[in-house]
Amino acid sequence: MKSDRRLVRKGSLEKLFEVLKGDNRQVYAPFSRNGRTSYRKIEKFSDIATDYIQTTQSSKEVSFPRTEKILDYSKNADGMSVKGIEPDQIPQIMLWGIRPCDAMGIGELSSIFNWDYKDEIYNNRLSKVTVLGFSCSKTDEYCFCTSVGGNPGNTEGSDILFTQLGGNGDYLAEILTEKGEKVIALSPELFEAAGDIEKEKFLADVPVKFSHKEIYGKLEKFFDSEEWVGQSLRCIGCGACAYVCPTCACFDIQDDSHGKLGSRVRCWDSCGFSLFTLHTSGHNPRNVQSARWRQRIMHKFSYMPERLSVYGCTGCGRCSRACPADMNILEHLTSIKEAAL
Amino acid sequence: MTLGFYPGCSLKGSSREYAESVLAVAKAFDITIEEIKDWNCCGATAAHNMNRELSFALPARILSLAEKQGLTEVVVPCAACYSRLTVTQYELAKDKELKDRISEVNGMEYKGSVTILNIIQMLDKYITPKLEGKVVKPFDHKVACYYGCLLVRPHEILKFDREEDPQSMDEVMLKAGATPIDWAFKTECCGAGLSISRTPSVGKLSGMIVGDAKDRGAEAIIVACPMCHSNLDMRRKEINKYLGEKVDIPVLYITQALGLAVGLDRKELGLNRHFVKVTV
Amino acid sequence: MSKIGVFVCHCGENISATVDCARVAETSGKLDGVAYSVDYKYMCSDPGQSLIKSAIKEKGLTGVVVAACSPRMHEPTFRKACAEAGLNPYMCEMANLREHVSWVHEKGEATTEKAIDLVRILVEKVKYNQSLNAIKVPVTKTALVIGGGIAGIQASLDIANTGHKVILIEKDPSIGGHMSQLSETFPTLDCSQCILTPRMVEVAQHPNITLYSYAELESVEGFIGNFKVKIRRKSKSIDEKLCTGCGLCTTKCPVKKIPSEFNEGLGMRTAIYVPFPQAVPNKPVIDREHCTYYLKGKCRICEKVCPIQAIRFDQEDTIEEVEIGAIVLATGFSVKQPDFFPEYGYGKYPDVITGLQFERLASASGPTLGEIRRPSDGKVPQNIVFVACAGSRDEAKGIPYCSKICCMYIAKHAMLYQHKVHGGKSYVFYMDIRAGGKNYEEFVRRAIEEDGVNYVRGRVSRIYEKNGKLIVKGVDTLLGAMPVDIEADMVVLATAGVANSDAEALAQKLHVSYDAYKFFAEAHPKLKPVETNTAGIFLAGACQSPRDIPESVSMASGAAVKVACLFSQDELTRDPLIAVVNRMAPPVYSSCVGCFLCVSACPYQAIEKEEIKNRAGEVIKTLARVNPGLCQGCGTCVAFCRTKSIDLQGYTHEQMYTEVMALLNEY
Amino acid sequence: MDELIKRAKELLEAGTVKVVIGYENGSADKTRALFAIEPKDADKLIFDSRCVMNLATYITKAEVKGKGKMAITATLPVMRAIIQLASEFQVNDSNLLVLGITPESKMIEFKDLAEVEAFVHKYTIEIEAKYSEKLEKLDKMTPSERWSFWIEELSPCFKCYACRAACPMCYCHKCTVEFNQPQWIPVPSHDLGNLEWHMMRAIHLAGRCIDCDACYNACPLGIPLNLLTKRMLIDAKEHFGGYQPSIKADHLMSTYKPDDKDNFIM
Amino acid sequence: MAEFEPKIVAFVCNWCTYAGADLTGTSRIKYASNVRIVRFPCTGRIDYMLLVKAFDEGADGIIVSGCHPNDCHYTSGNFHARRRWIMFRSLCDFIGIDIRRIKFSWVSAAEGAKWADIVNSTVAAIRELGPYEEYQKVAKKPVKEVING
Repeated sequence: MKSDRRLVRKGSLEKLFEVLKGDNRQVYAPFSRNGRTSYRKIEKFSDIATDYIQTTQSSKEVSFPRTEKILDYSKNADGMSVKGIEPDQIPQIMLWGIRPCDAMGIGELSSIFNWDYKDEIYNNRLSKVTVLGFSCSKTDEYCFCTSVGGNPGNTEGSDILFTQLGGNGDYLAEILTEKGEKVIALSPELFEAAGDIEKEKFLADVPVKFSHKEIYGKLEKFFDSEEWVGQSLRCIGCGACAYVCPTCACFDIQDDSHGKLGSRVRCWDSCGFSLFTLHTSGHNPRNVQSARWRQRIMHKFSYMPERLSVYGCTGCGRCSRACPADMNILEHLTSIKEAAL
Repeated sequence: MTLGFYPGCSLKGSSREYAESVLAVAKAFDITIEEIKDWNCCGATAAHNMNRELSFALPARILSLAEKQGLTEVVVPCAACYSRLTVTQYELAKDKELKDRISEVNGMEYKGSVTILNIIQMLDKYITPKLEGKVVKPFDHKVACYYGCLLVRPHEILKFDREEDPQSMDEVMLKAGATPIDWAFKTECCGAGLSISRTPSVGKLSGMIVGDAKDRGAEAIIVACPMCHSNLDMRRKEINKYLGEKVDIPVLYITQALGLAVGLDRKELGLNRHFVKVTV
Repeated sequence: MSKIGVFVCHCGENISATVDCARVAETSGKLDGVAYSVDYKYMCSDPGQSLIKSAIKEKGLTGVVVAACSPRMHEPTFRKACAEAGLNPYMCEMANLREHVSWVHEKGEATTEKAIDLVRILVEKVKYNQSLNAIKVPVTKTALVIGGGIAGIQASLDIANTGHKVILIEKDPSIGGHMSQLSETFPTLDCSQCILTPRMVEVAQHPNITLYSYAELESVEGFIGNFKVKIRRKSKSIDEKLCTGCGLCTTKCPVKKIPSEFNEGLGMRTAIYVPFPQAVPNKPVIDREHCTYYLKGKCRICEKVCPIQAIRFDQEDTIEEVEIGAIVLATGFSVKQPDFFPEYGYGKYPDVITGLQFERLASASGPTLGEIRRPSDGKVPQNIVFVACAGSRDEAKGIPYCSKICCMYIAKHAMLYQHKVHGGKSYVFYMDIRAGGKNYEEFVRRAIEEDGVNYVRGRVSRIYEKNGKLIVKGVDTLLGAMPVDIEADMVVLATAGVANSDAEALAQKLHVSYDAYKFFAEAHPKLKPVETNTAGIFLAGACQSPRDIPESVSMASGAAVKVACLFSQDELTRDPLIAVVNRMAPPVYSSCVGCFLCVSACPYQAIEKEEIKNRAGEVIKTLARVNPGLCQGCGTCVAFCRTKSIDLQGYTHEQMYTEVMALLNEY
Repeated sequence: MDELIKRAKELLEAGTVKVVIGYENGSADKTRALFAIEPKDADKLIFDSRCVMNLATYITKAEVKGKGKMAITATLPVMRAIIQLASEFQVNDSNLLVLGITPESKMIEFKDLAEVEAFVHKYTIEIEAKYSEKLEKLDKMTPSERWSFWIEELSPCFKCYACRAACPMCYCHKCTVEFNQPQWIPVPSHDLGNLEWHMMRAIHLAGRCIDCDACYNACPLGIPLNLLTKRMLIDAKEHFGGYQPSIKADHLMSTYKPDDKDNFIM
Repeated sequence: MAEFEPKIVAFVCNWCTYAGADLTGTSRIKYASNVRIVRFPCTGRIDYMLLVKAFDEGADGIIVSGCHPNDCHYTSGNFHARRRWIMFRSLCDFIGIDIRRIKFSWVSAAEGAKWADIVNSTVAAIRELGPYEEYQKVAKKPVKEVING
């Protein structure tokens, strides 16, 4: 579908927010606390954070919550009765203010949830989400979307992409999907006709650091490299990188049992944890941090491109920003690119 | 330093000298005595035998008034008043329902926050520690300290001194320069309950007390209760009749004896008000 | 899937009177995993136990919950029954429906609900129980008897005569205890020393008894069959092997005015002394607190006069470490001391004395050679008053119990007085006369009727001195509460029998329970009167409560039999309710990280380091290991371990967690 | 820090140690851990006020420990952690050499851990004023207000366990949260699961936490979880006379005094 | 409306308080039936996490009770327990858990009457405080289905 380009006045964003809320949609948008920015349900337009290059957490929590009930069960005289989650329990959600890299990440995450098994709960949830992307006008040294197929004004994954025209200017809105059009329909008067606008000149400049071939091609033969050990020595094995990542999809299933009642819950998990691959026997195929670190890079830059034809990375740089040990993924990828085989 | 004060009826009447000596001693040690305003009878008469609720309501009202007046400590020189107030405090602390009921009856909240001091506790806390150097005229006499009943009993409630062989007055008197004697009638009954109705019985009961004190060479009997005092002092005629001899050992309130020791004026201490002339 | 049997006991009507037992059984029967559920009148009876046994066999039960009385009462019974039916005994749990439900709540819905809850909790727990095997531990066949009074003497002799070794320790220089102080004994009036001394000598000569006099218990570690005991042997300042007991030193010692403990302060002794002529061992000790040499650095007269140079001034206390299989506590009692009776003037008037002092006055070996003479001036008292219940049965004195022996010894004292002081008048103030015992009542009647002792039923309010007489103010309740004033020459107080002042500390050393009055507590008031709550420690005599000689002796023999039973086995089985450190397959081995913080938390030093080595002998992991012989199963380490690497068998993480879950959720 | 670089090189050249753990420049304006294995690696060593990560967290890691004897650049909090770890048998003189950095930024090489301990004992652990203020503010709240405060503050926690990973004292291979028979701590990162995880962490660090704030610095969500451990530290001071890591002394929470406070026990 | 009946869980040691509660029974002293006893060998075994679990699962109040100081069957389990209680109690207070709902006591095997008193006074105190709704709101809140926070 060819995108429809409209102009939204700066002052109209708040009106749009109110319209969306008025239409019984929950609006999730960036919110700042303790110096960190993450998505949460917003009731007041003024609560939406604007001063960030990238949110601390990605927006994946909206379609893939960190803790998600899958079913309820109860024991009774006849055995067990199970109640799943009905799709209509899920509200319509507006995902407001996500960066193009995150929007692109939705596709990458979906590819995992729809590989061999189609994850109904995930898909149900995602079907309720409308993505209102905002292009990037600022960048920092952690960003590398342009190296993994994205760019600061990338429309991929957004239903509407807003690009602010100058520091304090109005917005160019690119209506990209049917879901986007439905938003316009709620309040067409806020979306004026846009003239000929050269969007690119308002975007941040993110230099390309490596090519697909330089990394993907290299990794095929890199499995046994000593480089992994050197890179991962300072990794402390927490799950911060996976949990802020827009595409990390690993989860764990837990039963929360209280006598005859209980529920089954899925919770995020991370390949960085040492117990992630621990077998009951005591054997751990990834028993050192270097093997776990290698898994993280290989999965995102080798296995996913190979099997799903997408990267497992959007170049958002969050993992590097969040890492308590200053593991810098871009730096590590660059050094893989430069390493001798 | 301000101390609440509940005189009760005796200290305003038959034992004015007790009140006078308490105030005089307090003054000498820079303690401001603040009387509870609008106080009432403590109920020591017959109330506690007639009506349980009334027997608590009366003292509770006094304590509520003290609370309202902002007093944290109240000295109660009369042993009977001391007993009633303390018993009430004890019972109401144990039974919340009763406490609420009594507050309601009095139309006045009772919190139970006031510390009640008998005269010995008051002396021990505020006077005797400062006594050193202040005793200008040591009370250099052999004294029989007579405690009576209500100052030390029931021990479970009052938790003051040894009930069968109390020592606290002896210790105060020792510091005032006296020589307390060892005698047998420290806590024997003086017959106060029969003072009016069967005066000859008082003669006998109090007589045994005075007699033993005399036999053991006491030059003064020291008391801390208006009833004890009136029986041993005012009923001396009946006592002497029982004893068959004229015994003229004077009976002093502990505050009077202490007052003398620190050089207070005899009149200020009310020593002129006794039936048995105070010769010591 | 578990197959659990629930057995609900009515305990006659003890439980069923307030708990709907049928409903408890019915409701429990519907729980997941419960295969059989039944209620029955007496589950601990033979038919009751058979019910359990046959259900185990017929239904193939994998776990049993008996809902009856306290597990502290019958857990062993039912576990044994399960074992007899082939079920591992540790698969049996008890829900306490009697002590914790029916006896403490009124009949009603809430009470039955609570019973149902308690059963459910245990059903869920039992699902996590594991089959355990009892731990076998060897038994050290030596007994320690603490206290050399008549109870300790009897227990020692009885144990020794079954062929086992006994170590008897006595804190005083001689054994004999209070009985050696007594003049005559009721109700036969035979001479106390005459019947005791042969036993004392027998102890000293018995090949199986090691006697440590002047020795005290220092510490105890370990458990039944395997105690490690340290005994402090206080320095006697003499060489016991050399000393012949000639006594020359005691006659020459210049410090002669020390109140004699044996004579209850009525006589004097020297600083180097033998407490009494028939003492065993009959060798002196130096009382360092009074000896001039120890106080001032010179004297040493005893050393000079000793014909065989047996005095050792530089001798020090020694600590003897012994291995012990069982302990008999026979430390006796004390009597209340002076300031307890200000109203009776005890401690103030020399002629107000205790019963024990009277024993010394009446004893032929006493300070007056058996003549009743009062301490103040040595005159023979013409009027004597005995006050019974001096402190006993008196809540105001904090002693609500009856001291039990006083009624009898007062009758004896009055009788002895009448026999010795012809024409003397004696009075006994009493509350009740408790003379239950063979020939006891007859004895008291003899005192009253034949010897003319005046028994006055009433209490004494005060005793004071007047004109050289002791005025005893009392009341005669049989004469309409008429006040009675007696002018006495001497007063004897039957002071309350109380626990020794160090009883509490001793109990804490031994981990035995004690009651509110610091008397040692028996394991069961009726059925385990000589056992304590700590296995392997037994009680004899008045350390458990005041008792007379025949009772002390029979109790001592009872305790001796318990010890002999224990020693009749070479091995003991012990509940395997101990802590274990988890072990896992390599390369993990255990979740224990070897921080060893549990080591300092363990009260028994039962946790040690274990090194796991590879084939080359290199240490690849260091972790904690619980020594099953030392662990007593308190679980202090379990709650402390951060990684939950230690668990306590019988009270595992899963079991306790499940109990809490089951308690608060529907199942 | 030329002195540090020189000494690190010497140690590596002589083979006295196999690895020197220190700081180097990292991304943006951050610093990060450096593991110098070759003498030339030591040239990258730096030390300045940005170096706040507690490097002691690495000395219990198999990957680092496995290299052989370690030397570590240790500021006061790092040294404290080392002493506590030594008392828990996790490091010893045979596998660790401490290149101390005093609060005045001077390097001291310690002969052994006993010397480190002596140095550490010259300083007591004091709660920074800005935290004392926060704690006081919390103390003044009603319990209900504190409850709301914590439920709200802990709500963002997604249990990445960065706090645990960064903490030198959290070296257990299997943490209580990973114990699942029974599942003591709810795995989900909902309010209850978060509350119990952070309570458990605070209790496990009572008497062990050396107050380095590594957990707080590591938290990607900025949760003030170090307030919990600081509170434990204050309590240890109030009730047990204070905490100071020491190699031989018994652990604060595995010992007791017969006269520990019991006015709250009926 | 029926009066609120608090749910109270008691964590007690086998040798003192459990035996003391047995004595309450043997002495036929009546007390409120709201309490359920969980038997431990020693207070030293009582994991503080179990107390938290009790609140999680809906307890309104908790009693923790063992041997008096120096009376521990295992010498010092109660001393260790007390030290942990001090810290745990303080942490609870700091987090805002209502520590009036956790009663600690020493009840010996001889104190049957004291046990009844402890139970009755705890039941009365908790009844006055009401159900622990504040905690239950957090504990029983269904897993949030969308974003937390």
